Amino acid sequence: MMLADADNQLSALLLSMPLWPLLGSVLVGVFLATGKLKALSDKAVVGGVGVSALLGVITFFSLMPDTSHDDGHADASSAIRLVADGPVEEPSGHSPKASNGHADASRTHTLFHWISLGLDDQGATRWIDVNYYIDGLTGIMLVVVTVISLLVVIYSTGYMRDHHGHPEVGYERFFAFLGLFVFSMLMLVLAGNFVLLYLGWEAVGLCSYLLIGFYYQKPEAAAAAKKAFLVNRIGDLGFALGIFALYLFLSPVVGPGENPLDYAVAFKYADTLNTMELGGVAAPTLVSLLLLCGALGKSAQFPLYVWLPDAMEGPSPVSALIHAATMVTAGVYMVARCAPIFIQSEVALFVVMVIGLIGAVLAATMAMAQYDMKRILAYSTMSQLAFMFVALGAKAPQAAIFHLYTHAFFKALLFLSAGSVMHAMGNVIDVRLFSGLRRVLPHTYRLMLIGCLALAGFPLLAGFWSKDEIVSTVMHHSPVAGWILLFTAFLTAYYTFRMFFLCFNGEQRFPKEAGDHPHEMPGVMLAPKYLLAIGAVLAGYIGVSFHVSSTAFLGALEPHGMYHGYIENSTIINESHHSGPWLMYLSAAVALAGIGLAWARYGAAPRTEPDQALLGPIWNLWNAKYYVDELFDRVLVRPLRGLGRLFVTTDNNVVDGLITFCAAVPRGIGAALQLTQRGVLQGYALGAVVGVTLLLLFWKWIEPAL
Amino acid sequence: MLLPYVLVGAALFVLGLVGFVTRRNLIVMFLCTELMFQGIIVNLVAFGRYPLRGEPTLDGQIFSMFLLVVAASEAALGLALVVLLYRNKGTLDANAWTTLKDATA
Amino acid sequence: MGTMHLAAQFSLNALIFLPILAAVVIWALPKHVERMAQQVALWVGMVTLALGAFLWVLGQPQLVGSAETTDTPTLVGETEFAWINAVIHDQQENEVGGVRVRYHVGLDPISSPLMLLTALLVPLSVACSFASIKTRVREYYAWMMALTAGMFGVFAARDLLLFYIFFEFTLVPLYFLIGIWGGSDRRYAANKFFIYTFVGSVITFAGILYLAIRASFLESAGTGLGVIDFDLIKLSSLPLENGLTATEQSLLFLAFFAGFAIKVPFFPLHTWLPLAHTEAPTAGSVLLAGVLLKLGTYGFLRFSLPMVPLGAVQWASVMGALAVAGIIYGALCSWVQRDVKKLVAYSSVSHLGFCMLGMFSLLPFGLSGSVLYMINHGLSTAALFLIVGMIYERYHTRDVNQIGGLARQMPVMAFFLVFFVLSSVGLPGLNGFVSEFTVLFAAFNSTDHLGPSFGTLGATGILLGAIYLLYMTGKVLFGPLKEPANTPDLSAGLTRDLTVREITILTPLAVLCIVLGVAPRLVTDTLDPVLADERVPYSVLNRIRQARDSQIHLVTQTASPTSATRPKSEPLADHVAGPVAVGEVIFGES
Amino acid sequence: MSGSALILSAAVLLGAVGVYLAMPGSRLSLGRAALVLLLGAGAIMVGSVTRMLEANQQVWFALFAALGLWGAVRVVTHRRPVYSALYFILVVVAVTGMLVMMHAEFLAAAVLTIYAGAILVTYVFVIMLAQQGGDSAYDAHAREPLWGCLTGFLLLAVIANSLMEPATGSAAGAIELPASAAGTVQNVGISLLTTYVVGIELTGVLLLAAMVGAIAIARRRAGEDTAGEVD
Repeated sequence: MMLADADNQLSALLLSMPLWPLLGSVLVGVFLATGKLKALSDKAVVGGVGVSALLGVITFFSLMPDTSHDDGHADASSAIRLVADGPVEEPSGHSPKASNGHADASRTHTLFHWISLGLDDQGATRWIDVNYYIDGLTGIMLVVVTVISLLVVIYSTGYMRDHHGHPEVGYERFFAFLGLFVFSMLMLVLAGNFVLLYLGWEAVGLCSYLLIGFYYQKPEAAAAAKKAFLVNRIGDLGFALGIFALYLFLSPVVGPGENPLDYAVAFKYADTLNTMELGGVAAPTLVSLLLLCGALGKSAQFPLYVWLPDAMEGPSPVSALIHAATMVTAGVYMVARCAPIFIQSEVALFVVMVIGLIGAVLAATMAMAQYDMKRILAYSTMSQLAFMFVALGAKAPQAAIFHLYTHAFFKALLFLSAGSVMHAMGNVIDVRLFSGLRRVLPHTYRLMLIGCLALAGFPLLAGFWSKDEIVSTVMHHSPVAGWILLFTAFLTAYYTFRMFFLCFNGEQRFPKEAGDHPHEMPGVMLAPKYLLAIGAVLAGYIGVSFHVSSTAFLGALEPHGMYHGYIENSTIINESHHSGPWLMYLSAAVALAGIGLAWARYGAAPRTEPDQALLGPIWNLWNAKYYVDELFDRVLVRPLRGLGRLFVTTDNNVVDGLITFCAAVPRGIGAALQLTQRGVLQGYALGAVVGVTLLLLFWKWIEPAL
Repeated sequence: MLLPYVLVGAALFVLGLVGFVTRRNLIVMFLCTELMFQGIIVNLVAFGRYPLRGEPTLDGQIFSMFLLVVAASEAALGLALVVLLYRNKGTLDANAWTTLKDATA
Repeated sequence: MGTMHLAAQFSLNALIFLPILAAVVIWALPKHVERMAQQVALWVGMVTLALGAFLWVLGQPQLVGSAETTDTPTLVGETEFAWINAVIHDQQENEVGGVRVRYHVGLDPISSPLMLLTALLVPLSVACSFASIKTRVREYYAWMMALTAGMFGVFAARDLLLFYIFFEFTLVPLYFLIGIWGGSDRRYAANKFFIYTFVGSVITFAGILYLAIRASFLESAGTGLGVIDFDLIKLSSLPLENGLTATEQSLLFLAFFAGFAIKVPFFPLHTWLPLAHTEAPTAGSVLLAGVLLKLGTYGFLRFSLPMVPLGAVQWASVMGALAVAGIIYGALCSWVQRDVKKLVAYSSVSHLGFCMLGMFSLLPFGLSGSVLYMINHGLSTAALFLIVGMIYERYHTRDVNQIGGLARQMPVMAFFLVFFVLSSVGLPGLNGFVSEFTVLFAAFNSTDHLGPSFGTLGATGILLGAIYLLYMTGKVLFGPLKEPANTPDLSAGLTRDLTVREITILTPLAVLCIVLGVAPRLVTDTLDPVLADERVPYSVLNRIRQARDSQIHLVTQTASPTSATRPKSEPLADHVAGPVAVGEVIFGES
Repeated sequence: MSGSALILSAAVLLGAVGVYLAMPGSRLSLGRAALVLLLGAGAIMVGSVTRMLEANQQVWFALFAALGLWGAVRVVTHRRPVYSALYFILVVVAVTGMLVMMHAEFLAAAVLTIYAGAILVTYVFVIMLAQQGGDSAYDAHAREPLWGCLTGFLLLAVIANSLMEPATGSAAGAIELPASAAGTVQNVGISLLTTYVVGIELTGVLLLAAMVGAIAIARRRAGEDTAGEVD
């Protein structure tokens, strides 16, 4: 309520939020093109991202639910109405239905009409607009995106330099891409319709492509970038089809001037989907599953996760920002955003949950058998995202978003710390090649510990609260899934600390690339990490409220706080129930057990792999990532390319051959007629006589009277 | 009145044609074209004398005059060519000249 | 409006005749001032660009104010006089027979953006030839100018025969451009290009004649052959009931198809294109991809759809299937090419498939998306060809296995290549996305003709497009540096990275890509009303609607009443009852 | 098909067979049969049309027609070119006769003079020049006589049938010849020098060109003397 008297200018400023990082990028482009002021590149982008971070936080607070009322819903939406000057084209005469009050048209802020879809059946022009949809969910996402972006960008100004403090080759380019990414991510989050969401969706994919391939001279980096983009495109294909299908179903239903691709409209009419079907598949299921495809690609879920480990070829800040904290969570965000549609289809929700479960276990097991520090973190990201998907499938999107939010902080922290390790070790990241870094990198050690604890779900840290909410709701929804998640949480704690111990414990040794004196990082890189660490510790309390009445230690903290007020003011439909406080103790115990087991087996950073000895071929299978990459190659890439070759052969022979054959027919006739041309004059004369005779006969035939 | 003359003209023309097509001697072939001219002259004059519509005119005869000129020119040039051809190959056989035939066939 | 109209008329006719004049002048230049040919051509190109921009601005009602008072939309720069006027009059001075061909030009919102695109690409393609054309310089630019005139003429023509004349005329200069200044296999390519496209358009010509003659019969109401007239509007407003029969329309559609589909090129009639592109000089490729292929799609939109709407409706599904096949086929063929230029050429096959898919959705936004696609493909593919040409000038090879890692050597080029690849791939925010999205969207939603299966299969093109273009980008730009021996060849005044001239060529295209990506309404705002104008009986969508109605009429008359098609646009008064009805309506039949 | 057309067709068929048989080198060398057939064909044809003419013209027409056709057949079928040329004179004379019957007196004179006096003489000279060796093989054997006769006489049959249509038949009546249309020297001269004066001029040019051309072609170039005899 702090911005209750905000005027229109401020709202326009808020709407300009995504443009500032873009402006920064454009400025960098101008600097590069003119060759002047290159030194200002990083400052331009930091400034741009900083402004949007400020605006993001302001927006977040302006959306703060009024907790003094039980029914915060109406008040929050009125707060938003004060922030913006309202939608440009408010459809009149259509009040939202009571059952679907979640989609409030007044949350839509139209900037301009973008693409015309012609006239609808009622004669009104149907537009795909550039519009924002701002509700509680947007607010949460905004704060995650802008704050972490700002911290990572600041960190990068130190990270993207060599040991002497000189900028790396492509330093300016890096910041231009980062600015572009923040712009795209903000567009994704703010988008008020599916097409604009798709724009942000693709644009973040592009930035991911550009940044993974930042070191384009490395063939692995170029290949990883391509792979990331293409695997994402597979998902996007489904996503696009989901949008098409949604339009197909809702187009005849909506009122004049309403575009079914606007969130507000789509969610308003979402329940009408129940009555439709296409090719035997119920409409909500079809739409949901197609949209889910996009989420699977972007959020690296089974089976489209293969790009994420490879994406670690990019610079570490990129891994932290894009491939841990923000972009990869877009899928979760999208499914949560589309909850009004997903909730219509039990089948789709079940699929979401199953995919989440598969992904969680798969990723956790693979993470247990890796040595590349960043890849371990990547698999853990995938596993945590899978947790969120399970929550989504269990009709608890609020838990998924909560985990998304806390996860962003501690995973960014972990990646940045891994970047510090990598920096110090001369770009070596294999945990077998170094150990005992505890004394060499004391700050990093501390920060990493906080991050790992949060990830492992150590009680009272951020990850604990959100993970507990997921497990608790899922356990209520489906006990089997709940127990699987608990087991995965155990594995998470185990592999996280396996990595941690291998890295920081044991005897002190470095690879030769690290030089003689590996050293800690400058302040510009440490400060953002400490801020993230604060987040990793405290971020969870946004979703917790204290009840003094209870005497039990953990029972005093009820998983319902300010965060949930935000969620209630959004399109999210929450139909979940908690399982009770006993689970909170259980999950704390599981986390501790995982950490303890890791300590027992890896606490001394052994040079040989005890798990490999124990598990043998299974471990090797995990190490080889279940051979999924090879499977993709064999099943998808090679057949398609073979088909391409076949087509080219066909093209040159059959298709073109057919044409050449057609061309050869007259040529053949000519050759045959050539035989009659014997060069004897009288032969030609005879031909002429025959011709005249035939003409006369023809003439007599068509005009017998003459 | 028209029919008999026209019919005879046509018969002369066709006989010339048959001769042109069947005879192999270049000179006789030329002679046959002259025969066709004769048929045409008869026809032209007959159509002028017995028109299908309107009054008889002199036009047929005038055209025949021009035809004479053409025939004379043709005879002069044609025979000159025959002589030239004969000089080249020493024969008047029309079958000896088949250069119109496509070389590739 | 008076002086404005005069100025517009002057500009439009200047667009057609100035290049012809320039061609003659350039051809007649003395040998020792050969280099002036470049300058003259460039200046003429700039003038046409200015004129084209002027004409385009005049066509924007929000910029110059709408002057429409009548039911007939005004054409920008409309000029009309009888060119061949062999008309027979009777005693009462009534026209009773003969032939009339008009010189009738004018721009409407369908043609004016294409005109502007042409006007933009001409100076760019002239400028891109400076370094590569060293022999027979005067002839080269003379042919370029002749080609320019032909292209402008095609888009401006409002008379079917005049259109056909320009349509055919464009073949000749390009034939020589490929045949003289092309690559090693240029003769074969030029011949194939010429004969292939010519054969098709001869069939189209037969269709045109039949249509015109039939129209004159219809007009004289059974009293015999009237004046054979090729007027666009007249032929586009023939009655559908008691007019051309469905069979006639179907056959006429095929006749038009022969010429236009080969030009597009429509799978499986595309095989001349990769060859012609590979052999053509850069400027030829640019204009071929940028403008000449659009003659085919433009022909479909301008002639096939409104003139034989029943034929279009009957064949729409087949067209859609071919388009989808072309999308996938072209993309997969593109992927395995080693020659970058051939890769881009096959990508055109795929892209034009999208264009046709949108068109034969026969939905408003499908059609406007299709027009947008023409423009966007013109921009991005032309730019890709330009860049490939620039690489070729330096390295004398286009084999992706011989060059690699050029991003380090040529960062500016790398920027542009990635940019245009992204535009081509359909990255949202750039131009390609808007058209690709609307086109697929339309195909998916065109339940009358195409439907979700077409949309789905077509959408795989999104994926495949990314695959082959990123494959190419990765090979050429990324990885370790790989250059053939003795390269780069900088003898022609080139620098290692792009020269200022080359950057100047590419920049306007890049800017337009962004502008059209953000503001496609620059085109569609004027385009949509023209495509679907209710007041204009001959607008494309009105014709299609009429055709559909008459088809329904036929069905209900002849077949059992159960198969009668549902009412398309029944207003749904009640949202509660609505969904059930709509569900049945959409899916009840199939 | 009317009766007269049927008769004419029969005549044409007979003529065709006759000419075929009479061709030099014909495989069925039935000289007499050919003669009989040709006479029959000619008789039927001439006889069937002569009746249409006025009585005073019938005899003359029959005579000239028979002469002309007989001459023409011999021109086509004779093995020796010189005789062909001489028979051609017979044709010219017969044609001249018919022209006179149609009141084209001046033309008749011109034809006789030019053809018999000028052109034929040239022919005979050339024959003498080129064919001193008497009979030659190519004169003795016609080229594809069957096809030639078949197509040629098919054409004649078509023409004849067309001529028997009523439209032509309606002009069968006698037409009075106005004085201005008589082929007198005066009438022809006036017409040539007024209406057709441009044509006359062009004719002059044509003749000149033909003369130049003939000289240019026939001139024996130096060094070419033996070239022809080699082959």
